[in-house]
Parts: sequence; structure tokens; C-alpha cells
Amino acid sequence: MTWLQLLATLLLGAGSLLLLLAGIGLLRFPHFYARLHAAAVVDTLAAALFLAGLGCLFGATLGTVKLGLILLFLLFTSPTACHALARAAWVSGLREPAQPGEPPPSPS
Amino acid sequence: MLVTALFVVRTRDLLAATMLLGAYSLLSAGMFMVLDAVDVAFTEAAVGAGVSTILMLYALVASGRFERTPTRPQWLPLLVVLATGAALVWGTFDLPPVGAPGNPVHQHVAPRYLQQSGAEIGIPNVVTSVLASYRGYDTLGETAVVFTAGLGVWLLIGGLQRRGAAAPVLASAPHANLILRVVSKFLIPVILLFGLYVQFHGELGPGGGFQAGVILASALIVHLQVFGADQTRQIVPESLLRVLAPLGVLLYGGTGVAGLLLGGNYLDYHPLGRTPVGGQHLGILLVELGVALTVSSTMLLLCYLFAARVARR
Amino acid sequence: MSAHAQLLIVLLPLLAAPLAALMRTPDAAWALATAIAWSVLSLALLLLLQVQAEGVLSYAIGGWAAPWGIEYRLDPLGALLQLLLAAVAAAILPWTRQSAARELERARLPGFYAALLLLQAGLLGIVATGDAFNVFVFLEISSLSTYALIAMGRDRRALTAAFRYLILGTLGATFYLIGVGLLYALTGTLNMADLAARLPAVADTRTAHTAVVFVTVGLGLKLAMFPLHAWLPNAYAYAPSAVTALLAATATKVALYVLVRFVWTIFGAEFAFGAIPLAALLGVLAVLGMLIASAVAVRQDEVKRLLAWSSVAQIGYALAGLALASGAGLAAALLHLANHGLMKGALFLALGNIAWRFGNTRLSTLRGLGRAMPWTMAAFVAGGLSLVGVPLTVGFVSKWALLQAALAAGAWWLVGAIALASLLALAYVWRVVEVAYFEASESRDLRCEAPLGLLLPTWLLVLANLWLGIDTRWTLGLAEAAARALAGAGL
Amino acid sequence: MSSLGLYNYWIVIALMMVGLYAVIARGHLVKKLIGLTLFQTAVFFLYISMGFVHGGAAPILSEGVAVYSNPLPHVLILTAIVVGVATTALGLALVVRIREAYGSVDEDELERMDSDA
Amino acid sequence: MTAATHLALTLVVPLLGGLTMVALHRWPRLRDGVVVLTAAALFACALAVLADFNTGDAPLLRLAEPFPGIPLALRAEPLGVLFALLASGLWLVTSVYAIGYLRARRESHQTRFHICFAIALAGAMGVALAANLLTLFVCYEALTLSTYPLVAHAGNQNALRGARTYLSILLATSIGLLLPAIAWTHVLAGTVEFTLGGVLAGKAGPLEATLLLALFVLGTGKAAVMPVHRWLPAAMVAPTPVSALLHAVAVVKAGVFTITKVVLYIFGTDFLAGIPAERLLVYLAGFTIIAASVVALRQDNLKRMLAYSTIGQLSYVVLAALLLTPLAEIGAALHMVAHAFGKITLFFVAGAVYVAASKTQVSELDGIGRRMPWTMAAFSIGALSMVGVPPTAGFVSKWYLIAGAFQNDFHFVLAVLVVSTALNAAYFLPIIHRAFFRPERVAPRIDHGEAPWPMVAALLVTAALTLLLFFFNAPVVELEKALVRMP
Repeated sequence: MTWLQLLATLLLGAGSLLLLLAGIGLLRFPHFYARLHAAAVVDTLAAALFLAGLGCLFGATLGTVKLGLILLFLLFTSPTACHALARAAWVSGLREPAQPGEPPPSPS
Repeated sequence: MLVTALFVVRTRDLLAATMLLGAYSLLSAGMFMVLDAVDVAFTEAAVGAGVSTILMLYALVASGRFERTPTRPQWLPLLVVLATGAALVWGTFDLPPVGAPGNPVHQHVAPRYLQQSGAEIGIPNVVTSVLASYRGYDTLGETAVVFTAGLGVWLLIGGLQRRGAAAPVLASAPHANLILRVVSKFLIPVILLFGLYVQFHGELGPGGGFQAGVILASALIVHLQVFGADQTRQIVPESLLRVLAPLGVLLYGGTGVAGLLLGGNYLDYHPLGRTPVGGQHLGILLVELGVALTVSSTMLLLCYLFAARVARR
Repeated sequence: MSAHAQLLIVLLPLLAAPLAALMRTPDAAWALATAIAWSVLSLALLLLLQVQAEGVLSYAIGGWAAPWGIEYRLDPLGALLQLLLAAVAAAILPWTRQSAARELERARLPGFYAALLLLQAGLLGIVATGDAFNVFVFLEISSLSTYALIAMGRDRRALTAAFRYLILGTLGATFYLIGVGLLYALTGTLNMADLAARLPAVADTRTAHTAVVFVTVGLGLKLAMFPLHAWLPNAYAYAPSAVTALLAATATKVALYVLVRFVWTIFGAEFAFGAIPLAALLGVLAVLGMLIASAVAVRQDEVKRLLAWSSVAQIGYALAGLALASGAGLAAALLHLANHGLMKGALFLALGNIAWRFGNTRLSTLRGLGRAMPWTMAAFVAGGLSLVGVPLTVGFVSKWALLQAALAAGAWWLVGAIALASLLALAYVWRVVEVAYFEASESRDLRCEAPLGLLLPTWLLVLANLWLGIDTRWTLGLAEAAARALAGAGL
Repeated sequence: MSSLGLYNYWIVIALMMVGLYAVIARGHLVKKLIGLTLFQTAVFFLYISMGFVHGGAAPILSEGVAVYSNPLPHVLILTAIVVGVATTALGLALVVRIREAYGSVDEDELERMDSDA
Repeated sequence: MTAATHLALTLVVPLLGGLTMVALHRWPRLRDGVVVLTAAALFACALAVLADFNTGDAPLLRLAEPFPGIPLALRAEPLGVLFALLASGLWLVTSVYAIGYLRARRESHQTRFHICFAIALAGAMGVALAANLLTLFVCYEALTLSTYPLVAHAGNQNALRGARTYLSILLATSIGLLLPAIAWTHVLAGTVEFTLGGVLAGKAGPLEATLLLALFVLGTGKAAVMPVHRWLPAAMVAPTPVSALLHAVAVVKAGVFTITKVVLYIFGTDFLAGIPAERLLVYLAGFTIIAASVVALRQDNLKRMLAYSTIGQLSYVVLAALLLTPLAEIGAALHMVAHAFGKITLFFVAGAVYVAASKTQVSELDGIGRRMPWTMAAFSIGALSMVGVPPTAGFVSKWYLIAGAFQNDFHFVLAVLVVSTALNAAYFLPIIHRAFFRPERVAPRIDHGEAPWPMVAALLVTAALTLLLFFFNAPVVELEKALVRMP
């Protein structure tokens, strides 16, 4: 087990743990925006960790460059996707309630 | 996989069903990867998850989101399904086990592709060589299928003058989704570049006409979503698409006819180039180009037609 | 050039379709389509002569030998089918110009002709190919173009009919795909001749049996075998007249051709009819189809639906011939295939003339048409008589051959069924004739015959109907040659 | 012949049956199309799992790799996927037209409208 | 002009005549001329065929070859020539009568009437001279289809209903029973050619032969054997000339002719003799005779009564054919001719009475003899011929029938003949009595004399023929002897 593979397993472990948390967060948060926050933010970080871990496995080959490009692409697209989701929800009038249990205020 | 499929069937909310279908095809693409079917995974992800989800969304916008609870007795379909399932399971008993190298499947026709395609056609990606050359006629048929679909949809919901430029809700106000516009302005060229990469990289790694066509189309579909139908129509007018789609099929067919005129059988690329292998390269390149042309223009045309129909409603 | 004829017959319509779609004016597209139809007819004749001279023709596409590349094989059976397809299309396309111009908008006509060409290319492709998967691809081409064409009917019910046909058709194609997949898993090849060679070794496995069942069910859906025919009546009734005529005369026949090709060449008679009680199954379904469909047809009051139901019944005849599992039965089935195509083509064209003049083909609009449109109604009566199987018509020839085969095989149930079904056919044909000729109608005393452009093709098919009823060298001779080639000494 | 090797097929069959059930049981036209896509994707799995070889690499010729999985099913499935999408696209176009012509996309309502029309 | 061309002419002449009628439909007088001309030409052809036959020159004329091995072909043989002569001769007379009738009734669609007549006759000739079962079946169907417009000529509702039953029963029996029978014969015997002495000898077991014979007898709906007879009274809605020629001569005789030919040329008399179950069909024919005569007794409408009497008389011929003795076969042929002449006279009279006095019911015929002496005289001769009284042809044929029955001492047939003769007398003689000896109860609307001259002339000619046949039956018997000596 060279140290590179050890690092890779560590990174991949962390990434998958994060994803598990995101999943749980998605289920347990009370309303849309909280769930969205959990999924989106964690999603980007977990993806970065995964790609870094894979990069270690591949070592200094063309594969790693490709992984880097994928990471770059993901960094662009997933936050934008979350933004689009949030914006669509907001435009269509969904408001998060002030306190848990209170009916959401009428759209402004 | 199974769970997603079951949930897709059970849910009443069709929007959820479509999204889950997208997830389902992404998962199946993953499964294809596990089963070493690289090209198939690529196509399934691009075509299955990408285009069909968008088309379904358009259809849903037109036809309402929720489904009525089924009133008819459910036991008859269940019976039929169980019967067919039982027949199939009964049928698989004598099938050779999955993955065993000794299966008849690997003995008869496939070995030749694996051993000789390197020499005869000279490209590493065996799937593309089989797709374009050995069984090139199938792919011509397939391109014709794509063209028929585009023609059929055009016949059904095409030829309609768009009344008003009501673009989909997202781009209603120019400044509204600034972030999306900025990001997409950056992304679209990258996607196009990637599409071209896939097109010409088809012989070495996974990729080829279909996937490239869809990726090129998806770049413009993003543009259509974000900037609205009118701007996109200025860049790529519908009439151009209606010319490009048939042109792709003709290009494909034409390559075959060229081989015919130069003395070989139809779709025989050997006489095309100076050396037989060179001919194969040229043939496959042209054929893949034809496929990409038809697929991208048809997919984009579909989105135009659906967008126009939805906007009109 | 003639060496490539075997491929050109499919390639011409296939490549002409995109050209037709590019055409600006409808007439240019129509001219291209008709030219292609006529050249396909000449190619079909040329191929027929070649097959009779040299026996089975083979053409390796892309230069790769058989099991690796895709191979086109043409035997007497395929040549007969291609001739039927080409002849019917060549007769119907000139007719389509005026009928489509009145039923569809101008803007859509080039696309319409492109779809027709694709349909013809798909059907010809199925008949020409010798590769099981290639059949699936061309099956999809023809089906997709059929869905689009049916949906262009004026009545809004054409849409639901097209949708139902899409669902059932795709299910059928996928079942066929499963069947071919299982066969591929067992033998490792897709080429039909190669499959036939390698199948007996693995014939007694359960997978082979399931494959046979799935292929039969899949094709059953496509050829509207009795329990799986739900899509046909609406699809034929509400599609534009030209589409109905072309479909009725060719589409279901090609599916039956594929079934015959699988049962006789690939599975081999003894396996298909021995291992699984296919003969009994097909026989029962065919007889049921004949009787029930004819009975329903009698009660229809929309003449196009009436003929659609009668098509389901006539398919039952052909299936019954196939179910006799004998060479003579096969010859009778193939003969009925060709004859039924001619009969239905003529009948639907006659109906198209009426639809052209009055916009619909309900029984009430037909009242008193005997005097108002004498030539069209005369064509309809001739077609109707041929349907019933009155002597000196093509229908009688196939009924006679079917009776011979049934009696030779001692299948008494079939003789009774044929008699009963032709009586029912008499009932529904005569219902129409009586309304047309004897019920005087107030509003329609003026002569309003359809224009020559519509009448000529109709009468061309009717004359073919009568001529081939007398001089059966072409139809009967070819059918028997094909059956002998397939069934070996079974005849 | 260990039946273990066949569990792969059984999952595929289960998926097929789910798809088939959706096509037959559900009345909503779009749901039928979704069911159809499920059914077809499952069939693709059948083909691909036939061509799979343990320990074989993807059918891209590269040095040092001897055992490849069978490329032929991959080609067939490439064609079948595109055919599937083409059919779905045409189906969706029909759904849009039916929605405009009838105002509903539920099979039972359509039948009722047809029968009394 | 070889014999073969004569055969061909028998088919071509009526069709050609039909075409010229179409061309001349604007000039009624010219068209009627053509009708008579065609009838005369056809009769001449029939005579020519007879002459050729007598000189022993009976070639096989092959028309077409729809199925390998079974050509559509014509050949002259004794029974066929007789029927051809009968049909064409009586067509000549009927055409004269029909022109008078249609003119008097000022019927519409006269051209269509004559054209269908011509086609029907072509069909009849085809049936007569067919060389094999297939040709016979083809012409049989042509006969059915061409007579349909004639029966439905009036175009009103009950004409349509009558025509519908007419067509459905005839086509049902022909496609449902006759076609399978022919196919089965082809499968069993390998050929459907008419060969004297039978084709099936030794090739079919007793059960199969009986079943096949039953199929043939019941399949030939035109012979109106009991279960399939309902179409004949239903066809009475047709105008009288149609009923006269077709339902007295062409159509019904074609049916009976087919059965006789099948018995003689397909089964062969001695092969059938060996089958005990064949007796069943004799009983069936006997039953038909008695039942039809009883029903005829109660009919008030003149034409329906004649229809039921025709059913009875037809079964005479079927009975005779199935007796399988030489004399009975000759009796069958003779009865065909005698009945034709007698019945056509009766139908002509019915038409004349309808045209002149527009009376159709038997009860209205009181004292009509004084007003229409010639017509009723002809009626009496026809009636006597039906009953079989000596000076008429009916007697001759009945004589041969009884002789035939004696030949194989078949007592049931004798009983049937006696009873039916009594019944015939019971329903014909009162009419004669009513016409001549009863005072006129119902005053006719118009003070009418005889019917128009062409009609009266026609019915007198046929009445004369009935008498002539009694005295000069020798040529007919000689012709038929050729038929019987051969087995």
C-alpha cells in the first residue's frame, strides 16, 4: 500500500462520507431551500474530493489531466444548476416559512 | 436500478417520474460501464438521459403534470406481465452463464472482429469499426430512423408560424437570469469543442457520430433554454436544420454509392483511399460525419418544434 | 449494374426520401416518388428473372463476407413479395397525387411523400435482407413512417389510432428483438442462413423455445394476428386514403413474410411445428380471427373500418394456410398474401375516390352511388366479389388453393371456417352493394364520377385482380416455386 | 451450469416487467412512453450482459490486453438506443397533438370521447 | 367453322349481344331487334353443336388455364347439348314475350334487364357445355350473379328482400358446400374432368362417397331440394319473363342438370349402386316432391303456386337421376324438357293474366276463360303436361320414370309418383275449372280482351311444343340413349 494509494482511499472515503451526509440532509431538512442547500453545497465538495482521489490513483498520466478538466467543468455547472433551481423556485412563488410549522407567507 | 424503475412507475407526479427516468438512464449508463460497454454507456448517458428528458419535459409542459389514479382493474396487466416474465425466466435456464468466456457468443462471429479489425480497418475502437464498416448498413438504417423521426415530428407538429416570441419562462426578462447567461456563454463553446473532440476521437476511444451529434445539439439546446427560441433561431434557422438532416443521410448513403461506383460492393470503403486501410479510415470518417450531421440537426429540430408548440399553447 | 440491383431496389427509395423532403413544391416530390416507384417495379421484375434463372441471390454489403458483414439474400419468396410491394406502390402512387392534395395541407406534402418513400424502403428492406437484426432496423423505419403517416389523417381519432399503433408496434418490435437476442445468445450469429445452420444443434433447449414464442408474438403484433389486432381497424380507418391503401396491401403482408421466413428457413418446419404446438396455436388463432373479425365487419357502418376488419379476417386465411404445416398450405398462404394485397389495394382506392368526392366513407354517403359514380362502384363490386372468392377473380384462386391444401391435410375445421368466413364476407360486401345500387338517394342524381387520375389506377388494380384470377401463371406459379424452395419436397 | 451466473438475466427480466407493467397498466400516455423506455433499456441490458466477459476489457484494441468483451452486442445496442429515442420523440409529438385535439391525455377519457364522437 | 368454334360461339354470341344492347340503349326498338337476333343466333349455334355432336365430332375447347391441370374447357356431350338447345330455344321465345311484357308494363331499366338476360344465358350455356366441374362451377356462379339484378329489378323494398334471400341461399350453398365438394373430388380423384362412367370409382369409401354426394345435392342450391329451396318462392318478386325463363328453365334446370351430370359423370351409376346410403337422398327427393305439392295446394298467389310446383317437378328429375337405372336417366332428361315447356307456358299465362287483367291471385281467375280463351287454353295444356295426361309431353317423361322405377322395382318411388300426380291434379285442375266454368264474380277494372299479341304468340308456341314433344319424342330419346348405352 504505497502512500499514494493510502491518500487516494482516504480522499475517496471522505468524499463518499460527505455524499452520505448530503443524502441524509436531503431527507431530513424541513423545506425546499434547506434541502437544496444541503444537496448543492456538499455535492460540489464531494465531487472535488472524488476527482482528487482518482487523480492520485492514476498518477501523472493523461488521465489526471482529463480529471482536472472534468473538475473544472463540474465547478462551473453544479453551482449554476443549484442557482437555477433556487431561482426557478423563487420565481414560481415558493417562500420558506419563518419558523418551522408556520405556513409560508404569501408570495410578495 | 430496480428501485428507481419501480418508483418511476408508482409515482403520480409525472415531473418526478421524468427526472427519475433521467436518473435511471444515468444509472444504467453506469451499469453499462461496469459491463465494459463503453460506447453504449456514453450514448445512453447522452441520448437517454439528455435528449429524451428534455423532450419529455416539453411534452409535460404541454400536457399537465399529474396523472389520474388508475380506475381500471389492475390485475389483468399484472397477470400478463407475470406471465411474460415467467416465460422469459423459464427461457433463461439454458442460457450460458453471464461472462463465461466459453459462451457461443464469443466463439462464432465476434472473434474475427477482435483479431482482424486492427489489421483490416486499422482503428483501435473495434465498436466503431464494426458500427461503421462491418455492419455499416445497420447504421445507415439507423440514421434513416433518426431522419424519419425528425420528419415524422415535423409532419405532426411542424410547419407552424410561431405566434409571438413568448420564450420559455426562464428568459422572460433579459436581465433576469444574468448568472445563467454568463455561465452558459462560457459553457456553450466548451461543449461544442467537446462535441467535435468526440466526433473525431471516435476511432481511438469511445465516441462517434451519435454521441457527437447529441452533444453538439445539447450545446445549442442550452442556448435555446437560456436565451429563448428567437435568438437561437437567428443563429441556426429552422430551415437550415431541415436541409441538414436529409443531407446527413445523403452523405452517408453517398459514401456507400462512391464505394459502389469505384468497383466495390455498396458501402465498401476499400476503393475509396489509395490503400484499403486508408479507404476504411476515410469511409468511416465521412460516415461518422454524416451521422453527426443528421443526429445533431434532428435533435435540435425536435427541440425547436416542441418549443414552438409549447410557446403557442 | 444489374449485379447491384438486389441492393438498389432498397437504396433508391431510401435515398430518395431525403431528396423528396428537400423538394419545395409538392408536385416535384410526387414526381420523384412516382419515378422511384416505377423504377423499383422494373428492378423487382429484373430481380425476379434473375432469381428464376440463378436461384438464390446473395449480396455482401460493405464487401464483408456473410456472417460478419450484413448479407442480402433473395429467394423466390422474397422476389414474389418484392414484386407485390413494387406493383402495388407503383399503382397507388399516381393515384395519391389528387387524393393527398385534397386531404393534406400543401406545406406538408413533400414531407408526406418522403414518409411514403421511407415506408416503401423499410418494407422492401425487410424483404431483401438476410440478417435478423437488419430486419429489426428496417422494421422500425417502416413502422415510424407508418405512425407519422397515419397521424396525418384529418379525423382527430387518427392521432389516438397512431398512438395506440405506436405503443403496440414498438412492443412487437421489442419482443422480436428479445427473440433475436436469445437466438444470438445461443448461436452467436445474426445472419439468417448461418442461424438456420447452427440452430438445430441447440434446438431442444428451453431458450430456443422461448425465442420462437417471442418472435412469433412480436411479429403477431405487427401482422395483426387475431388477439393482437387491436390497432388495425382504427389505424386503417382514420389514416389518409392513400396511406390506408398502401398499408392494407403491403404492411401486414411483410410481417407475415418475416414469420414465414423464420418458421420455415430458420426454425425449420419440423422444429417449429414439432417442438412447440405452433401449428395448432396458429390454426386456432387464425380460425378465430377469420370468424370474429368477419362477424364484426358485418356490423360496421363506416366502410373503411369494415374493410379494415375484413383485412384482419383475411390475414386469418393466410395464417390458416401457414398453420397447415404442409408445403401446399404454405403455397396457399403465400398465394393469398399476394392476392389479398391486390384485392385490398383496389377496394381502398375505390373508397379513396368516394372520400375524395364526399370527404367521408360512411355507409349513408354511399347511398345511390351506383348511378352517381358508376366506375368507382363497379371497381368496388369487382373487389368485393374477389374478396368473397367468386370464380374468375383472384380471391377464388387463393380460396381454391387454400381448400385444396386444407383437404389434402385433412383439416376439416379449416374447410368449414373458410366456407363460413366467405359467407360473412358475402354479407358485408353485399350490404355495401345493396346500399349503393338499390337504395335511391334524393340528393345525388347528378353524375359526379371521380377524375381520371383517380379512376385509372383503381381500375388498373381491378383489372390485375381479374386477369390474375384467370391466368394464374404469375401468382400461383411463383407462390408454388417459393413454397417448393422453402418446404423442400413438402409440396 | 451454476444458476448463479444467470441472476444477471433475472434482474434484467424484472426491469423489463416493470416497464411492461407501466405500458399496459397506466392510462396516462406519457407514462406509457416512460414505461416503453424502461422496457427497451432493460432489453439493451439483456444484450450487453450477453456480450460481457469476466476480466475482459472494453473492446478498444490496446497493447497488453488479450481478452476483450464482445463488440457486436454493443453495436446492436447503439442502434437500438437511437431507435428507442426516435420512437419516444414521435410518441411525445403525438401526445402533444392529442392533448391539443382532445384536451386530455388519459386513455380512458380519450376512449369515452371517441365512442360518443 | 369447326365444332370447336361452335362451342366458343355459344359463349361469345350472348356476350356480344349484350354489348350491342348496351350500345343501342337509346333506341329501344333497335335494341329489342338485337335481343331477338341474339337469341336466334344462339339457338342456331346450339343446333350447330348438336349437328357436330351427331357426327361424332365433340372436341375439347380449352379457354384458360387458371390452375395447372384443371383448364376452363368446354365439350359437347348428350345431356349438355340437350340442355343448351332447351335454354337457347326457350330464350328465343321468352325474348319475344319479354319485349311485349316490358312494353306493356312500361318497366324502367329495360336495357339492364336484357343485358343481364344475355349474361345469364351465357352462363347457362357454359354450365351446359362445361367439360369439368371447375368450369361448371364458374358458370354456375356467373348465372347466380347475373340473375341477381333481374330478381331485384323492381327495386322496391320487398324485391330487395327477396333478392337478398335468393342470393344469400344460392351463394351460401355454392361456396359453402359445392366448392368444398369439388375441391374434395379433386383431392380424392386427382381430376375433375367429366368422364362417363365416373371418376370416383374405387377412390372413395362408401361413407366418403355418400357425404360427397350429399354435399353435391345440397350444394347445388339451384336444384331446390327441400332444405335449400326457399330461394325459389322468394325470387317470385321478379317480373314474370324472369320467372318464366330463369325459374322454369335456365336457373333451375342448371341445378338439376349439375346433379345429373355429377351422378353420371363423376360418380358413375354402377359405383353409386354399390352404396346403400345413396337411398337416403332418394327419400329426400321424394319427400321434397310431396311436401312441395302439398304447399302448392294452399298457395293463393298464382306465381308462388307455380314456384312450389316447380320445386316438386325438379325433384322428379333428381329422383330419376338417383334411380341409377338406364330408363330412369332418360326419363330424367326427358322430364327436364317436358317440364321446361309446360312450366314456361304456365308462367307466360300468369304474366299475360297479370298484364291484361292485373290479377295475380288464383281466386280472382273466375270466368277469365271467356275473356282470354287462347291464354287459358295454353294454361290447360301446360297444366295437363304437369299432371302427365297423355296428349302432353309430361306423360312421356312420367312414363319413362315409372318404367325406370320398375326396372329395379323401387316401390317407394312408384308410390311417390302416384301420390304426386294426384296432388298435381288437385291444384291445377280447379284453376281450369274456375277459369272456364265459373261465372265472372269479380268484375275486372278494365274490360280487357287478350294480352298483347307477342305474349299470346309466345305462350301458344310453347303450348304447341308441349304437344309436339309428345308425338315427336323419338329424336330426344335417341340423343339420350347415347348417354345411357355407354356406362
